[in-house]
Amino acid sequence: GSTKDDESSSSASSNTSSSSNEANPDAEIKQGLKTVSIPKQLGNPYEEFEHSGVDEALKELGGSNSIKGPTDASASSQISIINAAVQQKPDAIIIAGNDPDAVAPALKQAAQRGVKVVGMDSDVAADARSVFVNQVTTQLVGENQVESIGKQIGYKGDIAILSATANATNQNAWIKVMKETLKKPKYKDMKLVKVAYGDDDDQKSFQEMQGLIQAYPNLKGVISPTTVGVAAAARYLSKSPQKGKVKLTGLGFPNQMRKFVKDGTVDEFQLWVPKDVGYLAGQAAAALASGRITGKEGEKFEAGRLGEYTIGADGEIVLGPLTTFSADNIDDFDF
Amino acid sequence: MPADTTATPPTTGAPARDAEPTATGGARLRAVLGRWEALLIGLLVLTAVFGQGISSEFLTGDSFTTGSLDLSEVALMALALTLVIVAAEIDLSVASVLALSSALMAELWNGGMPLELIMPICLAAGAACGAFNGLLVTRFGLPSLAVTIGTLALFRGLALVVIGDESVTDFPANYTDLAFGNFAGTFVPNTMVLFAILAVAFGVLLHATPFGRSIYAIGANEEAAYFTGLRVKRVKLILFTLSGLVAALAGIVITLRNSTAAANVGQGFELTAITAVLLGGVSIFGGRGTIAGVILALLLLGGIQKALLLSQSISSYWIQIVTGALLVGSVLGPNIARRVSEARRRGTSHTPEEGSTT
Amino acid sequence: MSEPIIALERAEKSYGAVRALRGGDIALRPGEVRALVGENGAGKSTLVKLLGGVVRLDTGTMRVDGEAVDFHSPTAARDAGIAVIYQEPTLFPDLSVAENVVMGFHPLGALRRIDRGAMRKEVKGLLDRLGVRLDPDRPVRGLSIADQQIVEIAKALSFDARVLIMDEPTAALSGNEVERLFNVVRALREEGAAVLFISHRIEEVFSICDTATVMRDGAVVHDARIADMTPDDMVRRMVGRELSALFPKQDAQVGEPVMKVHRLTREGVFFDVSFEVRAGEIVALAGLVGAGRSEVARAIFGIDKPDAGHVEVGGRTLPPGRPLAAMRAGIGFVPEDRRQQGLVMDLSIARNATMTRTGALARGGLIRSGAEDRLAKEWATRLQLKFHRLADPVGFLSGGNQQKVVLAKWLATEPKLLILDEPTRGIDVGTKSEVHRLMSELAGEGLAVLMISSELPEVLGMADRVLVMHEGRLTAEIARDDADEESVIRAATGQVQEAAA
Amino acid sequence: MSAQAAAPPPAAEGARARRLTERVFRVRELGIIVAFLALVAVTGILEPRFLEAGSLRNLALNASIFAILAVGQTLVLVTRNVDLSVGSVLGLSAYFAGDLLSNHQGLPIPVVFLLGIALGAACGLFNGILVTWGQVPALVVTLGTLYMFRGLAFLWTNGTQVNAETLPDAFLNLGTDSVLGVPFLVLIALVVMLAVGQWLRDYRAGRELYAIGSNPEGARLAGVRSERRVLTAFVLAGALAGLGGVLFTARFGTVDATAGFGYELTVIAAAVVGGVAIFGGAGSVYGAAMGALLLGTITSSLIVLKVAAFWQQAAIGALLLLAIAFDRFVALRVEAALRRRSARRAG
Ligand SMILES: Nc1ncnc2c1ncn2[C@@H]1O[C@H](COP(=O)(O)OP(=O)(O)OP(=O)(O)O)[C@@H](O)[C@H]1O
Ligand SMILES: Nc1ncnc2c1ncn2[C@@H]1O[C@H](COP(=O)(O)OP(=O)(O)OP(=O)(O)O)[C@@H](O)[C@H]1O
Ligand SMILES: [Mg+2]
Ligand SMILES: [Mg+2]
Repeated sequence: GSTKDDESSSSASSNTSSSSNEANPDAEIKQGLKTVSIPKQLGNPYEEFEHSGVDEALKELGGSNSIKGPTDASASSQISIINAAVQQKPDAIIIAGNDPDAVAPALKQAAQRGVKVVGMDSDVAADARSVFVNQVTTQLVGENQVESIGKQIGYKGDIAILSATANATNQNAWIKVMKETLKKPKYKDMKLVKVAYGDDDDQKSFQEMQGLIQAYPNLKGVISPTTVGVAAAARYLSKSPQKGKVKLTGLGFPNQMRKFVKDGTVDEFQLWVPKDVGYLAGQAAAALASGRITGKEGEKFEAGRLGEYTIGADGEIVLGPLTTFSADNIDDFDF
Repeated sequence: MPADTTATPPTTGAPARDAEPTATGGARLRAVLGRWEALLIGLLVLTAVFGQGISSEFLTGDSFTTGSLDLSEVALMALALTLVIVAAEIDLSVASVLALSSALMAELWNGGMPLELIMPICLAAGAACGAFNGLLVTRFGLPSLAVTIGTLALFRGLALVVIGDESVTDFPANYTDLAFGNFAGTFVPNTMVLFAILAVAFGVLLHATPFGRSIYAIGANEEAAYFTGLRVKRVKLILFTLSGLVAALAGIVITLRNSTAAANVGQGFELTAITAVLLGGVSIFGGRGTIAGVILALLLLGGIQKALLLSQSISSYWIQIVTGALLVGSVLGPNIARRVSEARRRGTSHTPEEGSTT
Repeated sequence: MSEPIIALERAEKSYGAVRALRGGDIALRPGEVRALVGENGAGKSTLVKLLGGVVRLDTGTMRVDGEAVDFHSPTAARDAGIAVIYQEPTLFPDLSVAENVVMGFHPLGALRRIDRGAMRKEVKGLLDRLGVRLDPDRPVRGLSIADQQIVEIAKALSFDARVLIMDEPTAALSGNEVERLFNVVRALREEGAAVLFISHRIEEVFSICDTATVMRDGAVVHDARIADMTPDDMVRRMVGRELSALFPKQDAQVGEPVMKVHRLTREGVFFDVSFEVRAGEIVALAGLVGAGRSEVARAIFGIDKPDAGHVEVGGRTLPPGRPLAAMRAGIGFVPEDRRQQGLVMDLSIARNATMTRTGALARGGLIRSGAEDRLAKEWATRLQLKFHRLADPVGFLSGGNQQKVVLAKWLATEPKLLILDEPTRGIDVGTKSEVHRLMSELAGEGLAVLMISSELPEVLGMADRVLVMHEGRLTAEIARDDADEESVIRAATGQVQEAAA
Repeated sequence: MSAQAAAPPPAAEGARARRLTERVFRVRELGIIVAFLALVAVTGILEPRFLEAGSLRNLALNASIFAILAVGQTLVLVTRNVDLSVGSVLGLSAYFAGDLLSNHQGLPIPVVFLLGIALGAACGLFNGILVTWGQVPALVVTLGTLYMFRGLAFLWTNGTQVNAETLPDAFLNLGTDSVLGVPFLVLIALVVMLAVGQWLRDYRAGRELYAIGSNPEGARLAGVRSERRVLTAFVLAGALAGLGGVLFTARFGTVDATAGFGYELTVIAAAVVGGVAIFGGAGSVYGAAMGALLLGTITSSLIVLKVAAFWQQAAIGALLLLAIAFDRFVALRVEAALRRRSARRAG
């Protein structure tokens, strides 16, 4: 109701402040750009991969990036980080939000002080950032994952989802798509019996997987769209009689899953290349800061080794489709 | 003063000259703690210097705004917690009450209830949680440490039950801006104004009312307090209820400040709040400590946090290490001082009793 | 005369401001049972704690077999063959009787494991020797005080000590248990051990001891063979002056009953206690320690809930278990244990003295510390309190002055009835007489006083009426004129069964 | 010390009280076992697969690390102290073990265990010294080190993670394999529990821990070297947390700085549910271990019973409250009974 109106109006103001001058595609990339990239939580390796990509991009462009993150994956501690970062007057902030709305006010303040804001991996409120680098569209993740498990179980039987925390933005969006996808005639014989939450905690995910197997005797497949969850699930399966009988797919690291692919617990799983997400975000941040782009739909920019990208609706930049890892290709990856 | 000299008829009410200023261990410790606030101020100055050295941005209104905003909820909860700990009890469940109040707020908001009605309900719920702790402690005589470890899990669990996997975000902007914004164009956040008001209220309550007097008496020697006709149980019940009430208030604040509600909000705040209270010179054994000390401790924590966040080189991991070290040091310091003075004049006992919990 | 096993010379010990011991000279010789007597607070227990290595000498020397030693831990004393029964219970409520006895010295079996069989046997033996049939495997929690005392004794006998020190071991024991303990003591004497025996019961001292050391105000004032002493001059030496001089009770005219106690009962503690106290009257509640006097007082004041009976003040019945109600009805209660129940040691003198009046001091709900100090100052002057600063922790004060603060705290409430439990325990003689003067003065002003005291002279000196309790029951009510040591002791030891008035 | 009237006929009184207290004790130990069996039974009836060997094995497996930590916690609680830093210590040693194994391939596994345990013991020593020599309340010390050790873990890992990939299989198998159907982890937990249990029950040092917790001053008068004993308790608790850390790595393969985050409260909860008095002097490691098993089982069975995930935490909190309330209730009953008894005697 009234809230939404307020926000859009205020966003209009912040947008104009950021996109006041027209984009100039051939503007030089400024030298010595300073950026701060803010992961959801320090010490989370996936995040580390991503943000090392940001570092790479800025080094390449003769700038520098510093990673500042909270020690717990909470919105409030991320806000402190943002505030502190802004005080250091960087050219741009690259953030993977813990909560789309909680961090928005702080980010808007940053924008008002001329700091460009790039969202990546998990989005923040659209009016609180100029562009959002999405590893892959929510739509694609949902569809690819359902297809992947469907393929493995012959599009027939009960399936379950082992997610992260109950209020993880990404996972919930993906699960929504999965549920819609399952409505398609192609998947009519597949039944989603349960969504379990492993809280991205190894032990908890392990227990949840074990619980699923026991609670649903004719479970055929499990989707775990979180790196922690899928690894824990695979570890449980690998030692359980259901090994090979219950199929498992999800989003996981080749390094964590290789073992289970080789021992036949897992046929295939999927993911994007995290480092590239960060790299692309870094490139986008530099382009923004140098005025090459302003975040309007249709603007194009050169993203180093990844080639040219075009900004889509709501300033979204999509890295690409999911990569599927299986026994055939897994050894080509190391992350 | 030596007992035997009192045999000579004493000059009525005349202060005796030979009163020895270091009597019981408690007294000596007290003497040290008397200077505690001064010590904290010293530390604050050090932090300021160190912080400015780290970044010219440190001593700015900006830093205060954002820095204090970050601590808003912890600061609020620390106030009520101070009273609880002075009364020689403890409440580990505050952060869970905060989460429950936040979850309740979101759920009722979704149910279409007006915020003006929701907030009192949340506060009432918080008070009820506190009273629940209080009743278990006073009527059933259970140790508050154990009780509140239990309710820490229980209340957060209930928060999960209430809000589940939803996360509500469409709170009215006029309220969220209030929680996020500054006071009348100053660099002082509104939440800090709220804190200041409560700080004064609790300060008066603890330091200038009969109720406050009984809190100290109960904390320092419950039995003597009981023998003096103080309503030991009732006072404790009230304190736990207050603690719950303030925690619920903090829950409302954080919900509006983040304009979002989720069951996992404020996890671990209880430890930060307790740290602030103990660092403020409040004895974990009760009977000692001031609101002023706790406020200084909060400033200190906030300052250090801000300084480390602003630094380019120092990793923010150090925040935890420094916090922990400060906490231990704040008690260790006085003890070592006491030991030294004890070593000089032979103490009454050489093997110290073990530091016991709570 | 044989070489002392252990001896103290010019021992001094202070607890902060309190000089508990300022001239401790004592020697314990093999085959000797020595009495250590003195008023409450004379320094007996302090001396015991020195010998036990619990506290350390400030100055003076301690010798074992002539060698100067310094016990820096209880273990050191124990290794020197010194066994101590302390006045305060030192048992572990959660552990079994057997474990309490052998703690730290468990008999060990293979692999240095505790040999439970041997432990049980050993303890059983000890308990049999004491003639009690306590189950060694039962936890100490829930044992009666008497049984706990037995366990303490067994603990002390658990290793063959050359010196046995007993600080008021008989305080809670009944006649036959005392007799058995004495037999054990005699046996030890035959074996050539030295025994130090502390008791407030003169008759016990005379029945078991060979020699006696008398203490007063922290110093040893007399040391002689029992044979050369009479109970009277022992008491005189303890008190240091003629009794009459000590107790300046002036007669006040007795008024209306202020408080009536009706058939008050707390199961297992006291039974069917009824009496009344009148305005201007000092009623003493006498009896042996553990007779249940303090418990009656606690119940009257509402600290404990009685199981039956009730208390009337000014015609209105008090709600049970509500100290506040008792206070409002005009009762003041100076409890037995000053440190634990009477005062909050870490709080200032002013705070303690005004603790009962905070409500009245508040203006518009707020207390100005000025008002507090004024009230405290007023009472400090009235009671001639000796202090340094009103802001000092009350723990700085000497025992006697601490007691005055407790009195001030209650007198400030202008009570109709004042209950004094052991009002002069741990107080030096000078202050003691002050307290007594104060009591009779207040009685003169029409205050009703109920005084509990374990000191016969005090009882006889101060009371208009003496109520005597024995094992939780009122056994006698004796008017001032008929009250003498003999009549009171007889009632207190249950040798008479007069029905209580 | 003034209280009871005269001495009772001890024999009778003693015997009766003994029977009573024995019954109480049995109730206490039974209580938790019954609760556990009931839970398993109910769940089993509603979902038979819950009772399959594999499933039960996993129950034990899930509980074993917590059981080890709970045993350590018991040592400290019994002395009237507490150790809030176990979770952080576990985190440190878990990463330490993982780091060692991935960077020094071929390092013999026992050595890794020893080093992990040593690291934990060092942390425990630090806690213990602050508590005994520093005379800082254990709650304060370990709250502080809870932060410090965790901070160190973050500094050290600096965002990196140890993956199962880089760990030798021999090591990982410890976390999952079984002998005669009993997982290694469970065996280790059992060994630890029995060893510590025996030590607490049959050795002087162990008994003195109870004495200290039951009456610190009394312990001093009885010549117990309290400082040394309490120090030992903390060191052992730390060492067990260290062991727990190594096992954590073996079990989960992936370790980062957040390993064991928030374990401390669960561990204390387990001990208290298991009947360890939070103010010292009473409780057994067997009870504590059972407590850990019960808490773990609740989580699992709630999942199996398809109870909304959101109820789990609330259920655990409620159970904890029930447990302490039950203990208190029993204690009061005993007290009252004893008083009535002496009443009948004297009256
Ligand atoms: N721990 C202590 N701190 C301060 N003062 C103390 C302490 N213990 C005893 N005192 C004081 O030292 C003096 C002697 O005490 P002590 O216990 O030796 O007397 P006592 O002769 O044993 O008395 P009683 O017959 O009541 O046992 C008293 O004034 C007492 O108040
Ligand atoms: N703080 C205390 N210290 C000592 N004894 C106490 C204390 N609190 C209660 N008691 C004792 O326990 C008994 C039973 O407790 P109970 O809850 O009935 O007291 P209460 O009268 O309800 O207390 P209050 O009036 O303060 O609520 C009380 O009657 C009293 O004797
Ligand atoms: Mg004594
Ligand atoms: Mg008494």
